[in-house]
Amino acid sequence: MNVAVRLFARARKLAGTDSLVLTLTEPASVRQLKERLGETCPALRPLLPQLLVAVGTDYVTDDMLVAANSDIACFPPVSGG
Amino acid sequence: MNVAVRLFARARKLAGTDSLVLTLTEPASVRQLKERLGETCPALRPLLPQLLVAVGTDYVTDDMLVAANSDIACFPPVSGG
Amino acid sequence: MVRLTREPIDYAALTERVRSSQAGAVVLFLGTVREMTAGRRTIALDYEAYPEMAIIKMQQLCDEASTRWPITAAAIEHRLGRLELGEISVALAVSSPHRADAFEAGRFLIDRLKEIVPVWKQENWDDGTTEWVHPDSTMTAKLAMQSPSHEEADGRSETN
Amino acid sequence: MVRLTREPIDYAALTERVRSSQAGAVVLFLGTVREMTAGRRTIALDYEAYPEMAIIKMQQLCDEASTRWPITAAAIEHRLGRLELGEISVALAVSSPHRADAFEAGRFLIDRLKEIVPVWKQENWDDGTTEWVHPDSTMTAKLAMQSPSHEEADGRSETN
Repeated sequence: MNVAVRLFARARKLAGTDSLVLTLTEPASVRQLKERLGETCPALRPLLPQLLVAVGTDYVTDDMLVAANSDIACFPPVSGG
Repeated sequence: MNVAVRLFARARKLAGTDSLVLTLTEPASVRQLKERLGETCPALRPLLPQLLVAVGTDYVTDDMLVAANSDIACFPPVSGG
Repeated sequence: MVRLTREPIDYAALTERVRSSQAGAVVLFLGTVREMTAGRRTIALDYEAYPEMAIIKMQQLCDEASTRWPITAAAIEHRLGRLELGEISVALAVSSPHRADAFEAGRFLIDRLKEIVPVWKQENWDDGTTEWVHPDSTMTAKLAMQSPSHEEADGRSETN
Repeated sequence: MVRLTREPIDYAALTERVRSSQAGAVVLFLGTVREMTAGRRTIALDYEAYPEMAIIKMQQLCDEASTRWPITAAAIEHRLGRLELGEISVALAVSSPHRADAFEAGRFLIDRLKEIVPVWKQENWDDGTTEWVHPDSTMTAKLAMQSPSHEEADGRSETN
């Protein structure tokens, strides 16, 4: 399946784009999505250990599964305020 | 000696005046000042156990001595804010 | 930066006085006239002060906060006279490089103000009665507990 | 009452939105652009958000504060884009009948906002370099510590 991933902040800057499409084998976990992200876009690898993933507007853990039409966002730890 | 005492809030209302003059025998403590206040103005007696006394702009304890030309104020516990 | 006023408090002006590019955090506290207290309805509060002493005590509180926390600036304004429901009786603002200090100093300022600054309020209840507000006095207890020897050795009155 | 904006934050308007005659206390917190951080000089900050999620998270924080403290109202506004020294990046206001709750809820809101609301800042140092601010992430640690069984039994993602 293909999933669209939005990137923010340093993740966006490292990748050089604000979104990309990943090809994953179902069923795919968030952990597998992160690995695929590192393969597709090596510039993001330094950020992977800290990378946060949201599906819709909820944070998700590495073990959760990703559905094909999920609204996925990846970004570094937040630093607002 | 005579000392002028300013009264505030419920002390002022109970006494019916915003200041009065007390006649004290030197040396006079704050405790003696309070007792004299109750004798001079019996309406203030219910407030005496809680009455705060300031000399100048400092709170004083019952054991401190009062000088003739002190700037003395008596009032109930504060309730601002 | 402390003040007593009979006019409505301009809390934005107060806040602007403590803002600084040295500070990353500002905490503003407003005390406002609350309608219900222990099931009774207030229609207004009348505030009275011993103004000379209140000003000195408010300034002492700002000074004490500055010694206890690395704050950039602090300001307090207290209103006097008749205040209707919802009006602001006291405003205080404190700025600091980091937020923990601003919150702690702000909390300290309002807690201590309510203990030592000579201001009093009278309730005007909706049944037409009035009543001076008399909290349990921390200050009465503190003054009563002080030993004469401490006071004499110390050579000054205990104020805060 | 949560908002993202690219215009300067009107914190007085925000504060007015939470004021009420049911509340005796209002706490306003402002985060402002501080010049010095660990000995380095900032000239500006650039704020970026994942706006749809940031709004939802800010509203969740207000809702959570309302369940944890008896607050009357809460409001949060975060600014995005380039902010110069001293400008306000975030403002939050909370009102409650009594001050302890307003202080605690205000502290909770800004602490949690900095943990979970997807907003990021980039430093513009005075030496011409830029740097994304990366705090140690509480959220990364929390997500890493969750067991799969908990997640599955729970049937929903952990958000806060």
